[in-house]
Amino acid sequence: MFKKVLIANRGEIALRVIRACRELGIASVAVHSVADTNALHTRFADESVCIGPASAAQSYLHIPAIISAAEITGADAIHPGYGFLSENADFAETCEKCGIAFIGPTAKLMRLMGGKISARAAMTAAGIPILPGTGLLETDQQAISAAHEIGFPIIIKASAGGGGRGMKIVRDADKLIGQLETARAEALAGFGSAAVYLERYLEAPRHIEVQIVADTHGNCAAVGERECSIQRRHQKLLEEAPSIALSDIQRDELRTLCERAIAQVGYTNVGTLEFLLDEKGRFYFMEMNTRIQVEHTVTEMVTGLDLVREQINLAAGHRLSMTTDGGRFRPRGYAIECRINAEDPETFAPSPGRITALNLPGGFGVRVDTHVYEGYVVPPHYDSLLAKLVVHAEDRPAAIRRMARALGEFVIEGIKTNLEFHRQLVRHPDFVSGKLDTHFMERFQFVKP
Amino acid sequence: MFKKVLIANRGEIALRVIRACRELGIASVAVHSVADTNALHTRFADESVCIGPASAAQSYLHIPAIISAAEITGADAIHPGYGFLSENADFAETCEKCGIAFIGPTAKLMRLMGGKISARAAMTAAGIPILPGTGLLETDQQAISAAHEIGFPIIIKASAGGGGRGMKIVRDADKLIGQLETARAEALAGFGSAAVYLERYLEAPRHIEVQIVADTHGNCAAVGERECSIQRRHQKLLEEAPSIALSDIQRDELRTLCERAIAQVGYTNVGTLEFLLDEKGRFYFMEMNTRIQVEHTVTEMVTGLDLVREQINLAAGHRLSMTTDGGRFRPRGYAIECRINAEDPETFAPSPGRITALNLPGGFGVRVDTHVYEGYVVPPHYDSLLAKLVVHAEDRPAAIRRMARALGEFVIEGIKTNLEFHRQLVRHPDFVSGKLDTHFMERFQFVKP
Amino acid sequence: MKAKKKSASSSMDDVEALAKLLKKHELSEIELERSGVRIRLRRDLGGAGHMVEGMQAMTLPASAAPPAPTATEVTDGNISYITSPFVGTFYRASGPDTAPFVDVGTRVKKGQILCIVEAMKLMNEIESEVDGVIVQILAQNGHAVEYGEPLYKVKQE
Amino acid sequence: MKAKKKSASSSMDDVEALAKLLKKHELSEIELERSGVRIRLRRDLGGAGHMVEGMQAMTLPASAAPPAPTATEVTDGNISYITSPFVGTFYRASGPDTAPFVDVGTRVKKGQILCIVEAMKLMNEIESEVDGVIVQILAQNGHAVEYGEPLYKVKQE
Repeated sequence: MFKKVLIANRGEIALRVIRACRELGIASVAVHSVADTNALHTRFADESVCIGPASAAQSYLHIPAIISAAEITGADAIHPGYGFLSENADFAETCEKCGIAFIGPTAKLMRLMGGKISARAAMTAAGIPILPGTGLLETDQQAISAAHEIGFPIIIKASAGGGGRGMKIVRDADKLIGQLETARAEALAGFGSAAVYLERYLEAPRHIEVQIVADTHGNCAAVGERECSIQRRHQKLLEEAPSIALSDIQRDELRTLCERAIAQVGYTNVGTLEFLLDEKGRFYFMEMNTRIQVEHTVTEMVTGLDLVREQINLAAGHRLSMTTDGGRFRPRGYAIECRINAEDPETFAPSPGRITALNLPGGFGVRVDTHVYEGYVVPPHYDSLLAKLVVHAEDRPAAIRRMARALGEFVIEGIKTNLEFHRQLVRHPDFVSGKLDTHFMERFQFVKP
Repeated sequence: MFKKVLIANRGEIALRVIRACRELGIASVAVHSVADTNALHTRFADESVCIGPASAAQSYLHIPAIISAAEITGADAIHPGYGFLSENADFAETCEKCGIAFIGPTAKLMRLMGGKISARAAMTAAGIPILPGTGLLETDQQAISAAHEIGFPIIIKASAGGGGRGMKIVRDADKLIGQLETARAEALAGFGSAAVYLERYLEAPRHIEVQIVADTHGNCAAVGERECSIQRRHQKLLEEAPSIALSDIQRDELRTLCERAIAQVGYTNVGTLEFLLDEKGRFYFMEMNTRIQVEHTVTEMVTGLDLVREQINLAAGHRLSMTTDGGRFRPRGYAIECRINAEDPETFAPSPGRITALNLPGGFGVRVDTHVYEGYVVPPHYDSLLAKLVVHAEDRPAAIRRMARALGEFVIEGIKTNLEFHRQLVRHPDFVSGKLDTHFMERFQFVKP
Repeated sequence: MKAKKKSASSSMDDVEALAKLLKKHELSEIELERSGVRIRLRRDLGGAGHMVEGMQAMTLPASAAPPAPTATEVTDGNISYITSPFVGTFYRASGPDTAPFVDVGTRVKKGQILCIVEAMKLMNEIESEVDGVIVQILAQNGHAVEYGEPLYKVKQE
Repeated sequence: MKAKKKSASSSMDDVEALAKLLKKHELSEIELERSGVRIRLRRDLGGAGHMVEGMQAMTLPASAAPPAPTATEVTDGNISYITSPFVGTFYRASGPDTAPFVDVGTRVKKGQILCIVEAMKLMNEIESEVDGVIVQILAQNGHAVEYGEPLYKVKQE
């Protein structure tokens, strides 16, 4: 086992890793920027090293400073957290070269599964379906035959577009050529390139992801899915486990599919396979995250598995602590996580500043992961996540009631937060009834209190 | 179901009940003394009523003020919490007379099971063993034959003594008459009465208690035991569930015994049967608590059962939400609770005053039940409990490591607390190895840091 | 905020100026004495009181707890408050068809009955603790009152 | 801190000056009395700063983080600190058998090499940012230094 782990991150995830290290009896090293001198991860680790100025590029993203901090403190492993360098294969490779264990998959696997195109190819080879689509279209005839193969509705996407711009939904074969012309013209005008491609359009897909754990001895387990459909601009806001969209039969099928694919590519450590689930119950692989995720907490609550502890153990060469037991593995109860951010709930503008008053929720079934304290100054340099509020209860209605109760007693003053947004969200009829899809936030209307 | 519940209590348990009400959709009424105007239960309930001055006798123990508060707010039920009026049968009776539901057993059952002598008689009749002993001894011959029936070692107790004073342990039949004479002389000198009695002496008993839930339809369940051997002057300091002293067979036997006895007396609502467990694995009933207990949390963690919610549901006439499933009921994982008190860790003197800094522990498997906040002034009028820190993990070693980790990140400044006491306690070799008995605290030496 | 001043002429201007300073510098208290040149500033670095307000704002939407003086309290020279010694229901008269015990302007004697607070079916007569004139009735007839809730404002004589 | 006053008439100006001081020094109270020359300052040790200290006391037994100036920092007229721009190992000389680049009392020119900070096997030469005399060497040869850690105290000339 490792003797000392350096955490190349900040905020709540740095605390999360420090806590896992404490419980494993491993010493911890925090690295921090000048802006985080008073941060809890700096204070709370066994050792801390200032690695650079406030700018993330010169501190938390600065590989030489982090490696150097590991060397001067004698850390034998680095945990990258999420964000920052967590999916940077070069960083993983540098760690390997310097004889420091990287707590994650190998650089090679990160490159394979971290890249969208290579991951889709690998997953297709392993029998996992991806969303039907085309490469760049050369001719109209190509488009017509592809569209019929994919099936309507389809979506025309500009190759140079992104973030929802330059897209046309076509529901009817008759309209295809006309829409294609419009899309090309708009793409040329908007992005300077007329190149477009087609994909099947999902009217109301859910974002479902599967948590993977895999050891270096050939064992892997898919320990359950998360429902993360509530997103704003691909930013998740609330996550649940399990997903009420899946029957136990679907759950087992998905698990088996994922375990087979993961075994086939020889993946190790923790990771997440992200899928879209359409209205007909079909899954389409989107991408893989080769790191621990923000929302790993909900899986922990319903499985009892400490995923960060598991992650460290796996990186140290331990065998998996559990199996999915030939399909008899079932989540226990229901968990929800709300991401509490320092942001204006209407404009979503970040709201850094001093927290003048703080009351954390507590009691049965409530978990809080946070790095903030009363008097803490939220720096403007990093992401706006203040706390993850997680609840666990016997079923989804009870979990929703518990979350509403916990949000009601959560007080953060001095800065703007999205607490009120979440209070409204968990009361929304569609949320309560579980009618979720990735367009949910387009329909949701925040009411200023 | 009730529409509005008045909580005749303060502190963390008042918050606990308010939380359960919130999750059940029931309105809550806090009552408070003048000293608790800024207390969280006052602020956090849907309504609050000031019922008297700081003195508990004139506020939280003042039945007419509490009934009156229920009447003016239209509360249809009263939750008594623990302490204060929670085991006062007259109060339960007054509630019944005023048409307000008392969330607990009936006054009649409280009188039966709340009284030590009547409870022991009822439990003996139901087949539950009690510690062998005598009434007051008239003659030496009586003592000799009783002692041989009970078996050595025995303890001679002064009838007028208490708190460990006036006791003699006799390990040898030859010494009985001599010790009896000494005990009588000391008792006369010390308490003005030479009356003594005998009881079997347990060298290293454990305090094991069993959580009972029972509905008004004839169903009851013993949902698991708690190990509460770590006490100082009958004040529990740390509790665990389950107890590692019990095998699954013993656990099932104890459960069956308790369920049978509870059914026989027709007990309803929640309650706790307290036992001593001797070194040979024999149980002796001590007394029953006819209310929710401070340490109900550890049972919640390992059963997933919300005991306060259950308690309210049962008082409203609902059926039990679960059964012990013909003996197949098993705790999941392991839970520990530390009682964090405002007290000097050496002298145990209470330490009221302002909390100038506060950091609550968090993360996976950590639950905090507290009514304090940064800036809160702990009043000198009531008990010293500040917070209950509860952890849950897959087994006892993991739970101990998690508790040590959580205690390490718990900061309370401005007043003295027993946090450091608990930090030392969970590292103590006897605690870690599970060598616990009610004399543990006599052997434990707190080291000033 | 406390502002003690001797000269009456410029006091209002100073209060405003001080209030601005208080806000500008995030102080919690300024005390200023002109003649002996006594200045006192306070700035609360905690924030406890503030939090409690926050909790209240979020969790007590309408029924904010009134201040609870523990007894008859003299706040300004000759003004007294008669407070309720019980939780209960406040009645200004002994019955629905009876005239109120007192009204605004009534001259009362120490020991005179002012009202009834009903608690658990018991009618508790509340007496005046002072001689004076009722200047305000603070509780509503037939409504609930808390322990310590002010019932009458009395100008002492 | 000392607060002196010239005349009683300027008390309003003084209030503002004191308020600035209060905030600057994170005091919670200043009390000032002119006639008997009475000064009273209060600083609440509660609140955030104190808690962070508490956390540190409990969780950082020995390795308290040193202050981290972000660059060469002039603190007093002609005193400069040369700080480490890297995390790494501090070397006063280019090799184990070589004389140190500088010593206490050495007169240095801007751009002159003062030491080496090794990071990831790279030897980074650290140059003086000022002309002056080395008055103190703050890091230990062969020991680790953080980003921003002061290495040399230089008296500028």
